[in-house]
Amino acid sequence: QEPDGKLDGEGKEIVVLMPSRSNAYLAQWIRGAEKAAEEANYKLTIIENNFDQTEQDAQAQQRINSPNQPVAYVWWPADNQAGLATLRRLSRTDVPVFQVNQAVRPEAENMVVAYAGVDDVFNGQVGGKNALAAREAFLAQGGELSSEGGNLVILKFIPGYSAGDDRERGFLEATKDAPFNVVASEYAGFDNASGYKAMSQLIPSIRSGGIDFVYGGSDGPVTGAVQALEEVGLVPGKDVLLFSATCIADISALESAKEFATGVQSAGLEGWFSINVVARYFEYGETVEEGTFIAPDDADARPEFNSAPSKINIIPNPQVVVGTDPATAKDKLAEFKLWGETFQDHCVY
Amino acid sequence: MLEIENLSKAYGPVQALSGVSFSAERGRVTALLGENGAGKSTLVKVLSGLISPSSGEVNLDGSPVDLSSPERALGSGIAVVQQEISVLSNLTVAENFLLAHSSRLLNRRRAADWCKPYLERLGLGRIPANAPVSDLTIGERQLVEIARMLAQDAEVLVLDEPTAALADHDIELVHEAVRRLASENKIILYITHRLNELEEICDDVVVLRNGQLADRFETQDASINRVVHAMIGRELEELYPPRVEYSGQRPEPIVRLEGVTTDDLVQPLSISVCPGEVVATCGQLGSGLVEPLRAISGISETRSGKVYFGSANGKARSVIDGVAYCSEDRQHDGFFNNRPVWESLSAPALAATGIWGFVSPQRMRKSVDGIAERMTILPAYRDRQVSALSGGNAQKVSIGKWLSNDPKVLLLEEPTRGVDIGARAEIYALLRSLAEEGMAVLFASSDLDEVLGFGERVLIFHGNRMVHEAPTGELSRDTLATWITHGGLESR
Amino acid sequence: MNANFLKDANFQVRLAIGVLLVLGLSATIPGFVSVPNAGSIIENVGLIGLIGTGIMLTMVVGQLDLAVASVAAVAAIIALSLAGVSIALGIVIALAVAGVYGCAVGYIIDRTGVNSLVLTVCMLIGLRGLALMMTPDRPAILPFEMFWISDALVAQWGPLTLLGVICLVIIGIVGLAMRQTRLGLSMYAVGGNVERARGSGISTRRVYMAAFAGSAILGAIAGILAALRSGSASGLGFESFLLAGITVAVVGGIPLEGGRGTVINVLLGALIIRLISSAVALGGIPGSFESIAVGGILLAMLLLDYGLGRRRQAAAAGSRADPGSIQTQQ
Amino acid sequence: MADLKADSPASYGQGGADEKSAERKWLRDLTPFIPIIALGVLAALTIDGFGTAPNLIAIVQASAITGIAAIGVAAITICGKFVSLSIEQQAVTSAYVFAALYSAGTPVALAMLAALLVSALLGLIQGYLVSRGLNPIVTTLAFGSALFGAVVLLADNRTITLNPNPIAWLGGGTTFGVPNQAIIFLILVAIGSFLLSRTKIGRQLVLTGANPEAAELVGIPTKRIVMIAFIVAALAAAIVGILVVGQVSQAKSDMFRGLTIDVVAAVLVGGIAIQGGEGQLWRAGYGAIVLTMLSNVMLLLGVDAGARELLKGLLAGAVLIFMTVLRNRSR
Ligand SMILES: Nc1ncnc2c1ncn2[C@@H]1O[C@H](COP(=O)(O)OP(=O)(O)OP(=O)(O)O)[C@@H](O)[C@H]1O
Ligand SMILES: Nc1ncnc2c1ncn2[C@@H]1O[C@H](COP(=O)(O)OP(=O)(O)OP(=O)(O)O)[C@@H](O)[C@H]1O
Ligand SMILES: [Mg+2]
Ligand SMILES: [Mg+2]
Repeated sequence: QEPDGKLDGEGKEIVVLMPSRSNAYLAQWIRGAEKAAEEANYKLTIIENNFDQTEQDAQAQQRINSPNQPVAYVWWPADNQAGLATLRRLSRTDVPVFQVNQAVRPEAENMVVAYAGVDDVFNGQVGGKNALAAREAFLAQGGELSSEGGNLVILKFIPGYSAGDDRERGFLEATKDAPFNVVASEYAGFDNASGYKAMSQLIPSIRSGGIDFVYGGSDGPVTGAVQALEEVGLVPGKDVLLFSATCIADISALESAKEFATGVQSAGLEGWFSINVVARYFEYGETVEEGTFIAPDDADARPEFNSAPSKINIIPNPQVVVGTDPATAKDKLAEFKLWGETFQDHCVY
Repeated sequence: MLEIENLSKAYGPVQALSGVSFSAERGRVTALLGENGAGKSTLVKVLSGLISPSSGEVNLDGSPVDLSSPERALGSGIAVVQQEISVLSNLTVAENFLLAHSSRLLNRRRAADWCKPYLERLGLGRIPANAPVSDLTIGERQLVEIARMLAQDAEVLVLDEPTAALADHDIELVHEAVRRLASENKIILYITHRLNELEEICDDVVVLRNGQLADRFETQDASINRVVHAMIGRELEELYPPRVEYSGQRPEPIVRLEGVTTDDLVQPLSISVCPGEVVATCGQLGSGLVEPLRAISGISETRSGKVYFGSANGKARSVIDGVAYCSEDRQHDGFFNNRPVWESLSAPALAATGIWGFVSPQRMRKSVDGIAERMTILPAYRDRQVSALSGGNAQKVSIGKWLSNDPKVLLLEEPTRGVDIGARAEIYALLRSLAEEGMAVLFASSDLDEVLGFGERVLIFHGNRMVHEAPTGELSRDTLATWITHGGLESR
Repeated sequence: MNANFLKDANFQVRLAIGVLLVLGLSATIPGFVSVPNAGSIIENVGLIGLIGTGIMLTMVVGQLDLAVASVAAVAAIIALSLAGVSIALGIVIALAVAGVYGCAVGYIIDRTGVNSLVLTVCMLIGLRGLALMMTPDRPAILPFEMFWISDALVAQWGPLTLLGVICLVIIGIVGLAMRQTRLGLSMYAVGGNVERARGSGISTRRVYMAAFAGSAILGAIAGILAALRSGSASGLGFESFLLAGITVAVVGGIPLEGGRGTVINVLLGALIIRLISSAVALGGIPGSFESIAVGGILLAMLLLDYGLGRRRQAAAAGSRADPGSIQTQQ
Repeated sequence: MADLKADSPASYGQGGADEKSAERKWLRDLTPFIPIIALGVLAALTIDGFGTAPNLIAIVQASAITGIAAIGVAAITICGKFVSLSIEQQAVTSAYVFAALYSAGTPVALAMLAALLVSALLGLIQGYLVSRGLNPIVTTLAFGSALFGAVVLLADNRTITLNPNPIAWLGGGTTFGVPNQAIIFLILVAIGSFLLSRTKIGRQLVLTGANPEAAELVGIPTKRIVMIAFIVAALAAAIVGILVVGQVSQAKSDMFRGLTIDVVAAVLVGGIAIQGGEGQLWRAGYGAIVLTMLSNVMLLLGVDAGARELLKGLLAGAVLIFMTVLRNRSR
């Protein structure tokens, strides 16, 4: 029927193959996705694996073989690289495949109809912008850089996790004109505990050289780092400025201005957006436009998406700078809005 | 001819064998004697390739034999029955035979016919080859093991206390088999603590003491005294301590069973034991002789009937009711092998005081010195691990531990199984003195001499029921033997 | 070792459970009864069956190998990193490495008497590290032009895939070896009681080395096959193998005391577990339900065996009561 | 005759025996310290900033969580039931219970108590099963799997964030510059060691591990003791859960990834005899410190993550084998 902008999947099934929702981010993603599916009247089936590619392969195999096929597969590989062969098999079925959250690898470009979700290099660049802002603020409040460009500690996620490396890459790109002096780049996991552990063990060896900035892949490790710094008497927001690429669940450091800035990568929003892309694909004659589409970061209301999706669809990851003054931090956060929802709505789950 | 040339073996500090040399003739049964820890089993383990000697070598018919591994030993014609039962209880009888078979591939179909004759030779004809060993009694298991050794048709056959766990009629079967082998001109080493077996089957006697060759002679020149002297290096005035004659009648019974039955006791049993009394239960393995003890100690559920302690009644909780129980398998549950001796000795006292509250290790350590003295356990060994002790001393620990919370009733299964004659005398003396202090001693034994020599009263069991009760004074060895084998005097 | 397993109560119960699951799922889940679905179930039964069989080997000798998952990862990475040169060569080398490693573990356990459980935990940690070292930033990948291999593996002939067939054949061979060779029997003997096995003239060293080499190699094969199927192997991969393998063995009814258990048990266990997972995959049931189900069934099986074990003991006690038991038993 | 008999066992050179075994014992007791001494020396020489007080404190601090859980598990190990593989899930559970109750308005003390009770109950259940003869490894593995599923389900996979965080001081604060976590850790080690060696229950725990059958026969309530050991482990896990919530002011389902393995490694490296029946609880905590120190050193040396894991595994294995060999020798 003619595209009327009103999405209706007539209750057809979309199958999502993704890692386990035992991780809070994924759980929130699913809530968003279910919202979108409901709006567009699709039946969403979620097949979780325990962050294990072998398991996911088996599940995909099983689903491919079952007689009643969905209208679309949504592919969130447990391991982007290791998932290739299975992705290839999915693409061989005549069901369209959409990849989400993990950027499509070059080999796989013609295996997926479209990609929707975050762009970790882009996130990294946001982190980079935060970094530059932080350096200005640092100098503005009369801080002394310990070295040309300032001493920086980078906290990555875990070994072998591509998003972490992408964020580092994006960060370095964004700061290559005015580079920082990276004194340590260490794996610090996804949450406060691991971030704390990594930082508190790094400090003794690098402290003498001076620590000006800490960049974390997300707020999780950064919040841990804040605590580690405080324990050795360094004052976050004054002696050291910390910032991250994306928010996740814990915003205490931001509210107290101990973390200088972050970016709003909203799990729920990503989930909603990803399924919305699928729905629009069917609504607008099963076509995708070439090129990359970065969703606008309108503050007050969710933008109208009434056109066919693009080959690559990126969610917004707006910068949030709370600065270094605890007094004003909360208000700065309160002002923030993205698609009509507050910082809290996006970042706390 | 098997020649053993100055064989030595040290376990760390322990010199288990030092320079032992002797030879065993073909067609003769050579008895290997010695008290616990003399080194017999060590010698056997060397012969079976389980452990490698520190020095020395072994020749068979002039040529040296390779004992570097159990298989090699077997390959060079030495078959062994270890002291500990070593048939696998998770396999079937036939599979146990196959283990010893030389071929890499198994022929399960033929296995049954193959092992049948050997089983029959030991009176196990009724046991199907595919029966799981776990269904066999301990005695049957021992016989199966000997049968398996026969199947290996080796030149040298070594049996380490093969009859320790057997009842008389099984022992007879073993003796027949051994004689047969001798007549087939094999070389046989036969280890035992039952001295009466000497004249029954043995031709030569070799005696070890503290890992050295103490004496060597032919059976016909052997007198009990000579043997004992060779074993323990001194005369043994008497094995069993003298009885005390009782004036007047006994005090109140301390334990009474009334119409008690258990899984393994099919007929209601009513007995009582008085303080100061030494009572034996006698019978063949699995005849239910241990059941009264287990019922009193509460190890076996009583299906019906009641157990009375003094005047009170109810199921025994050993500590509270002053009941001490030593099972027949001391290695398994008699003491704490990898802990210092003193901890085993103090364990019951510790347990008796419940689990809440504080204790001082030093004080516990001190508290057991008295017991250790009484059990003649050397100070040097009280802080060693129990595993460093030899059979006799280990048995002393497993009995002695109970003295720490002076019990009123002492229940012992096979108190001297595998314990050498010297240590036995000590244990008897100790038990006697305990009885004189008013402790009631009830022990289960399938060793007739022990029953008659040490017990004052005997309860005879057969086919899981008590068939007779009498003062030992009124029984001859033969009548007792008839009772336990036939469950009656008129032989059927 | 119970030759005639069909008489075995544990086995009957499990068979019943398996059958009930099949019926229940076919009734409730649309598209469950279909040749392709049967195909992928068989394929995955084979895959975790391989791991289960490896773990079974170590359980039979009375030990437990917890390092299979890490071994699988390392082996898979070796094989695929060498794929550029020659995949066959890669596989051979990977298996050789696994074999040597397994022998070493078996040797150490026999020589020092160290507890296998904890030794293999150390190996689990160490080898996982090694796997990460070998794939510093990106996983080892099968060259794109070799993807035909992974397609061939999962191509369906009726209810069978090449992958499934390979696994089942290997499992079958192991099963035969366990039953028909003296080494196999010796494994059961050692598992029954090491001291007695020694006393019966068995070389425990050979047995332990065989068991651990076996589990390492089977784990490696599973890893390599899985890696070929997905075209790459990452340092973090295959972690689910361990839990899967143990679950399969225990659910299949292999007692942890050792001395018992056959590949039949493993396959049965694998089937039960796979049925559950495939229900999850087809029905889109939240993963948390799966972990509850698997944990629950594992506990249920433990309790079942415990109950049956006590029944057997009672029976044994009874049989002790009447000396004639032996004749009456048959 | 008694004396004659008495010196017959002595006749195999006991004097020498005593010296030898004494010196061996000494060596055995020293064994577990070798790695930490070696490490310390190596690090102090090669790395600046290693020897500094802050770094050493940071190490104790970083090992506190693993260490506390490890001394709990050690109770299980010593009573002869190997280890619990459900520590991770137990910690998560109590973290959630505490966080959920508190944010639902329950007073802090009450929420803590509840978390401890729930954990103790879970421990009791596992302990009951194991004391009845179920295999501890598989039982706890299965239980953990089921427990985790249940918790994730109940928590609706949400992160519970506490602000304000009432026990930040507990999880994060310091006293005289020493992190409270570290202090709690050291206190627990001390208490644990004392209980084990100087209370009836402690001694009986050891004996139960040394030989359950014998223990049962002499009247030690082995089943109850096993259950208590599991409860202790569960409580330790609960403490860990609460402390970490205090530290990071949130409860997440994946907050303890990998804790179980670290704990087991700690118990091993500490040199606790895995077959049970050998005392000394502090070894577990000590093992945790060694491992942290190891990774700390390698981190400061810039060794990459993989190599760190590899070395961790090898070290644990080496200590394990060394201990076993010495133990066999000294017998
Ligand atoms: N594995 C071992 N480690 C240390 N010492 C041992 C070991 N096995 C035996 N011994 C010691 O070696 C000596 C000889 O032991 P062996 O078993 O040969 O004595 P035996 O003559 O067989 O005694 P029994 O009549 O009790 O069987 C004993 O002192 C024993 O304590
Ligand atoms: N004291 C005993 N007297 C007679 N028979 C016994 C005795 N102990 C065990 N048995 C026999 O052994 C059978 C199984 O007992 P047990 O539990 O010891 O088996 P198992 O553990 O497989 O064998 P093992 O203990 O030798 O490994 C019993 O049914 C009984 O027939
Ligand atoms: Mg002996
Ligand atoms: Mg047994």
